[in-house]
Amino acid sequence: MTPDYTAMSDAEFRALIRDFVETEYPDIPRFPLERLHWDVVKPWYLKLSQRGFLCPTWPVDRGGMGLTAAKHLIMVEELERFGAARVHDIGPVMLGPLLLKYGTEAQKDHFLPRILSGEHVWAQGYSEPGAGSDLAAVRCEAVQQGEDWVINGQKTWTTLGMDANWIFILARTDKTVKKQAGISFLLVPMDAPGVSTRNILNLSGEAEFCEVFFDDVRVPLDHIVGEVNQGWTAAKALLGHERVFIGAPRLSASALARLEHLARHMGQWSDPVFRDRFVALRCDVLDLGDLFQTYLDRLRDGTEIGADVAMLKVFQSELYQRISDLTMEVAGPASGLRHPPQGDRRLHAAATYLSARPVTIFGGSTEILRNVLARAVLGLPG
Amino acid sequence: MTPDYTAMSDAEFRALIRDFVETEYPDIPRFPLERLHWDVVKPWYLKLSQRGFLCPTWPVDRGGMGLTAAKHLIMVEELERFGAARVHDIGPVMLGPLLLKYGTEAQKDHFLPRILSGEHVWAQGYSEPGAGSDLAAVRCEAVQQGEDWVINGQKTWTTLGMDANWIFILARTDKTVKKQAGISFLLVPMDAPGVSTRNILNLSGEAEFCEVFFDDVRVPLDHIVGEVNQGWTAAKALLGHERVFIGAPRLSASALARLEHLARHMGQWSDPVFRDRFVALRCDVLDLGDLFQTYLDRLRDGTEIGADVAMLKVFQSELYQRISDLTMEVAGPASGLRHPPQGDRRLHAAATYLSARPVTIFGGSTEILRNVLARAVLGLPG
Amino acid sequence: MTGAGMDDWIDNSRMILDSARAIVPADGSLARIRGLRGQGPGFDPAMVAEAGGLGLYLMRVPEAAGGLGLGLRETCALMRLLGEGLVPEPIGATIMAGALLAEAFPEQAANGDAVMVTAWQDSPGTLDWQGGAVGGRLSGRKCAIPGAGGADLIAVLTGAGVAVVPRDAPGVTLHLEETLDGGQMATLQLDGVRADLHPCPGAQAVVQDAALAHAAYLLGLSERAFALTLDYLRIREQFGRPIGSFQALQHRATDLKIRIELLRAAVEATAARIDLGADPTLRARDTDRCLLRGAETALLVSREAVQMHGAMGITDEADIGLFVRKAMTLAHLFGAPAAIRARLAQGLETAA
Amino acid sequence: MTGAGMDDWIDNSRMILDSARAIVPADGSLARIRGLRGQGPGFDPAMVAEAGGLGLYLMRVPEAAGGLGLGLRETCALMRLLGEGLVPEPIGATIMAGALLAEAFPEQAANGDAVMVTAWQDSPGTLDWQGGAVGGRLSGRKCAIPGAGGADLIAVLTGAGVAVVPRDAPGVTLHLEETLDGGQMATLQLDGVRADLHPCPGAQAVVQDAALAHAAYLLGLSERAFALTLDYLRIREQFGRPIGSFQALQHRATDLKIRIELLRAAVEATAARIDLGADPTLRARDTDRCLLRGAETALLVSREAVQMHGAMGITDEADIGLFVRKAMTLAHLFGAPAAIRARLAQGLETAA
Repeated sequence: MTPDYTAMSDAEFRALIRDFVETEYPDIPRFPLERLHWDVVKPWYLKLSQRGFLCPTWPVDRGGMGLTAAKHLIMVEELERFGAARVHDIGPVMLGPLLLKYGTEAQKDHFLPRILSGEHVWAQGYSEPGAGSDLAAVRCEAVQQGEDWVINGQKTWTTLGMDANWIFILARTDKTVKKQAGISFLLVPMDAPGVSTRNILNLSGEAEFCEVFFDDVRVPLDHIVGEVNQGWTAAKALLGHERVFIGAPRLSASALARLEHLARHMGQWSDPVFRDRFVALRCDVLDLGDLFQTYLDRLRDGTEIGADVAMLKVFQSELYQRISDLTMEVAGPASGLRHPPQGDRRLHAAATYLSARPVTIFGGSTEILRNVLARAVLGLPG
Repeated sequence: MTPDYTAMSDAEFRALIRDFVETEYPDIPRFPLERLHWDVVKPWYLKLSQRGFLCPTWPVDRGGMGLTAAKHLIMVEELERFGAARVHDIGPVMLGPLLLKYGTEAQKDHFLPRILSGEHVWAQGYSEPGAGSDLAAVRCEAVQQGEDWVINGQKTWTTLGMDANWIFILARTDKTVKKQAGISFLLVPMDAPGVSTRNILNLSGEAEFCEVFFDDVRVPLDHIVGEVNQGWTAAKALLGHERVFIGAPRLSASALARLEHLARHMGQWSDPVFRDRFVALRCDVLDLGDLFQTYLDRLRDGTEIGADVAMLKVFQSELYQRISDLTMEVAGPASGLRHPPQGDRRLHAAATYLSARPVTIFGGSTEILRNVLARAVLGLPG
Repeated sequence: MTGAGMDDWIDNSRMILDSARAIVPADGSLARIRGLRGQGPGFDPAMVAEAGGLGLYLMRVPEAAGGLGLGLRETCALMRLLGEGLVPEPIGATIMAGALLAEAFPEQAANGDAVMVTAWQDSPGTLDWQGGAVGGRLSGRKCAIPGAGGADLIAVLTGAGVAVVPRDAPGVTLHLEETLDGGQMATLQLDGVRADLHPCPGAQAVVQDAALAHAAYLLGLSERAFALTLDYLRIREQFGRPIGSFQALQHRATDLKIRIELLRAAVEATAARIDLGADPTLRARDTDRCLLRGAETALLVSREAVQMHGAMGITDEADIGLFVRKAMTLAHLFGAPAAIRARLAQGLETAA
Repeated sequence: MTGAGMDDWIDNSRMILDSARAIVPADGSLARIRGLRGQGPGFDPAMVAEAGGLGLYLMRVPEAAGGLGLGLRETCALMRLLGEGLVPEPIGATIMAGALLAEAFPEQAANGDAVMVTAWQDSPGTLDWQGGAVGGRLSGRKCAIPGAGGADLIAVLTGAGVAVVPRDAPGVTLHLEETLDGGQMATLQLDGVRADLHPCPGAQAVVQDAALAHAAYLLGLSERAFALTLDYLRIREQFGRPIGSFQALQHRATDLKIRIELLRAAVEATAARIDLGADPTLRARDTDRCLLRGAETALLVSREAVQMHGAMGITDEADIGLFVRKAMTLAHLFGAPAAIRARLAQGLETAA
């Protein structure tokens, strides 16, 4: 009974989403800068799911919305405009599309509904100590023993891993071939014997990440996605859209909106010195938007996305940091407060500033992306 | 009959210099940003010489002023305050002190008076194509033949070489030893047979530098300063004070003064956005002044100047460029004019901007100085 | 909205760029540009005629008025190419004149037999153009007119309409100043000049279009300066390695590339939005945004290019210097960055 | 000018720094600091007493009033060391109280038996201190008081003089907010509090001295954060090389070093000028200049340090995070950079 969103006009669809979020958003924080934990965000996840809005890009017959890229963007815009919290979206955004492309029918039938219902909360197990910037260097190992894969090793920087009950990992299944060629993509229940976690507190003192340890963990042979040793291909496929969207201007645009709110609150909105800086940042956000759009157009056209897409992420992440710097200045002495002033998260300069630290480190550090751009795009010698 | 400047109070001495420059400065440009050629600046050179003010650091018995570092600084300040043009000072500032330290009595007796009289105008021949950043790589060669050195090779980036009638050069006199150990310091009259020059126009289209070619040029054996193959030591000795003074804040301070003049002229002096930027630059200049002073103190105390002194030059040169950027902004469309607006050189934004290009390239490029600082001062691995 | 169809613009641009190769040599040679420096107005009237022969001045003249009725996208594509080639002829100014005058566009200007420039700017570094007409005559001052030194005709835009005056008409005085690119910039003094004022309801839009086209020229300039620098970084060696292999320079070059791409994306998207009918508020904001990015990028790229060229970069014989001086001459013509930001800041009130 | 002789300050500083090693461990351990986070006021009263036992609070009390009569150079040297160690105890605030109160400085505060802080700031991010007294009583608000949550006594500076009030005196209300460094920042509300107001002619100078001392603390913080980062750059490997061997990081590290050295030079030179009798205009300007450089440097160095630490840098377990959060807590206490520049811009009128 899913309505035909494709047939709707953009304006109708926008109104639909806006109305939904305004009426259905539960009593949980808006505009949170930190990631909310499962116990907090779950009601919103379930609302989205019940309304059929959890998985905008999945096909309709699998419980998705089957949205075009353009409509998907409208939906994202409306949710962000309202300040809706980001849910645990590794299942909807990463694993789901992966299973749809590489999974068996049995895997799709088993796992997709459990993502939709919230029964399975997924985490991503890619990074390891020593394999962060260089993912292909994974050492976590899976060995076939009888009907099982036996997994040993460690993952780290697993976002919200403490909330998840399932994790997908890249594991080395052949050490005799070159790095990328011996990696498989495995699905692991986190309550399996031998799985343990240790929280990593972030700069704000919050448990945002964890380490995940695998000590003789056994999963059935069919808990693999795609062929044995073909995990790298699957993992890379996931990164296609991701590489574009990680450079989307929305993080900066919302930081800029918070900055305006803060500046008005602090009586600086009409200060010409402030406005001069604000306008410069705003132009950066708008220009980034125009550049971002050229990549969206490429996605839409099916044009291949080259290494140059990293320009988006480099500029967006540094822009977000520059906005956060000015936010701290406008806050003045309140920039050191641990909690939102007057309970208004949009006034919380420190939260913006702290949230701006990881963006140039994760998802490809700015330094490494610049190396890549210099070599692959500018053709400078190595 | 030189007065005892050492006995004067700072204030008396300052008044003396101020009065001199105000009454004696000839009818030539003040505050020139380009280097003036000998035919223009010569009257001022001679005035300084006649008054005994040409060579502040030389001892009194050699026609200098015998100034302390403190008094010398006062003199520099007063001349810059007035906007007196820089004269051809390679003789007074570089060769003179070198001869005083390493020259024979005969050399001192012959050359020093001719510097004072303006009969000899000196140029410096250090850089070569391929030996700019790496001076010790000089290839210009001098071979002893009978009573002469026979010189072959090329120098480049010779400032105002077209005005000079003498040049001192670093020449390779032994190719069998390691780079620094086979270099000698030679004195060459530019009217010697086999010397030729080619002007290099700078970004403003002015002949500021030249290339100097040596084709079987012969000079007598006694036209060497110091021992054979010891030229590197002499050349480095010259760089002691130079390494400090090249980072002096005065270039930036005078650019800032011009910027204020321009901003007043353009009606932007009271614009809060402008003032915010101006104040930031002014603080940079003042802070640089405090850091510079710590090195002056070291010079005065005779404390050795380490590699860290390059911090001054890196910051000062980039600061000068940042001031020049703002100067262009304030000038607006007039930033593209070739000649000073209304004939007032202090309003000439383009001149400041163009003069700010070479400062991060010559005298050790910013990139190379940062390499040196990272290794020698921060102890980072190579 | 112009006559350009929604799908035609790519083909149109390609045709325009192909024909403009008669002006901007495909081999990238800058010998012609170098040779024109300091020669009177700093450009070649024969090349103005060449561009006229190609029909370039009719780009923005509506088809109904006998023009090509092309869009801003095509115009920006052309201006970008002219920027790459540092073309000194006042082609953009003549296209602007065509758009303002439409059916009153003099034949000899349209085909390039006469050199025509547009004078509109009331005061330096602004987009104001309303001044200059008093009681049916032209009186007052118009600023920052490149190419006027070699002009035969001047299209003067005022709040009372647009008029064509011969350069030597009574009451017309041009004050010429030499610019760093080897050309001239003029201030036009009008003292009761008789002229036919044609009403010009689209003048505001034409001025903004000219500003965007100016940003496109700065884009081309920046791109070419960057390309020359990349070439140099790949070839020039220091300490036995190409200097382009040094990471610090690589990272700075990356930064320049990003800024150029932002400018390119902003100019192209703004041109497309205007061709497709952007509202006046957005049109003004986005044009200023492109001007801002253009001014900053052209100066940033060209000065970093000099630095990366090292000592060679500060010599007149290196081509990179041509780009520095052109950037210095043009970057702030429609306002220095602070002035543009101040205009944009005024727009915040309403947007908020 | 204080009793410090022109030559004594180096020896004095050395003695002060030696004795302060009881507070800032020479091995650089931050375990104590880490442990105090989020524990009530975020500092240890026993350490306040320790500092009192060392006589630190008497540094700026004139010798005639029974103090040490030391100069700003010694004070800044101490504050720099405290910054290196991220010491959370309100030692600077108590030194300030001593300078304000001189012979009225309560014995138990001077020796550290009671914790005393100074409340002076009228509104956030300013150097204004004249408010707070109405008709011989204390009424009004004082802002941004670190350490007040653990204070026994509060020295309140007003335009009518300075008064000491017990924290639990009638009419005294402290509004405490948690800060990112694990401490608290207080706003003090005064409602007709009875107190003896001692005249304080040197108050303006003391406030400026406190600002300079604050910049010295930020200097120490920046220096230590940078040193930790250099250590990390030398040890941590990526792609088989220490990351400190990558040129792009080397150049950025160099930039941080230069900025730290500018701050150091500015603080030391300003302290010396003030000790030797700088005039009030210069005193105000140079103090603001140090505050500006201090605020910018502490935030810049600590955030670049995080970036250079990579993923480790954003974990709570890495010590560098302590520096980031302390910098965030303190950098803007006496004004964010824009506010400081606005103060300095006002000074331009007269200087021009």
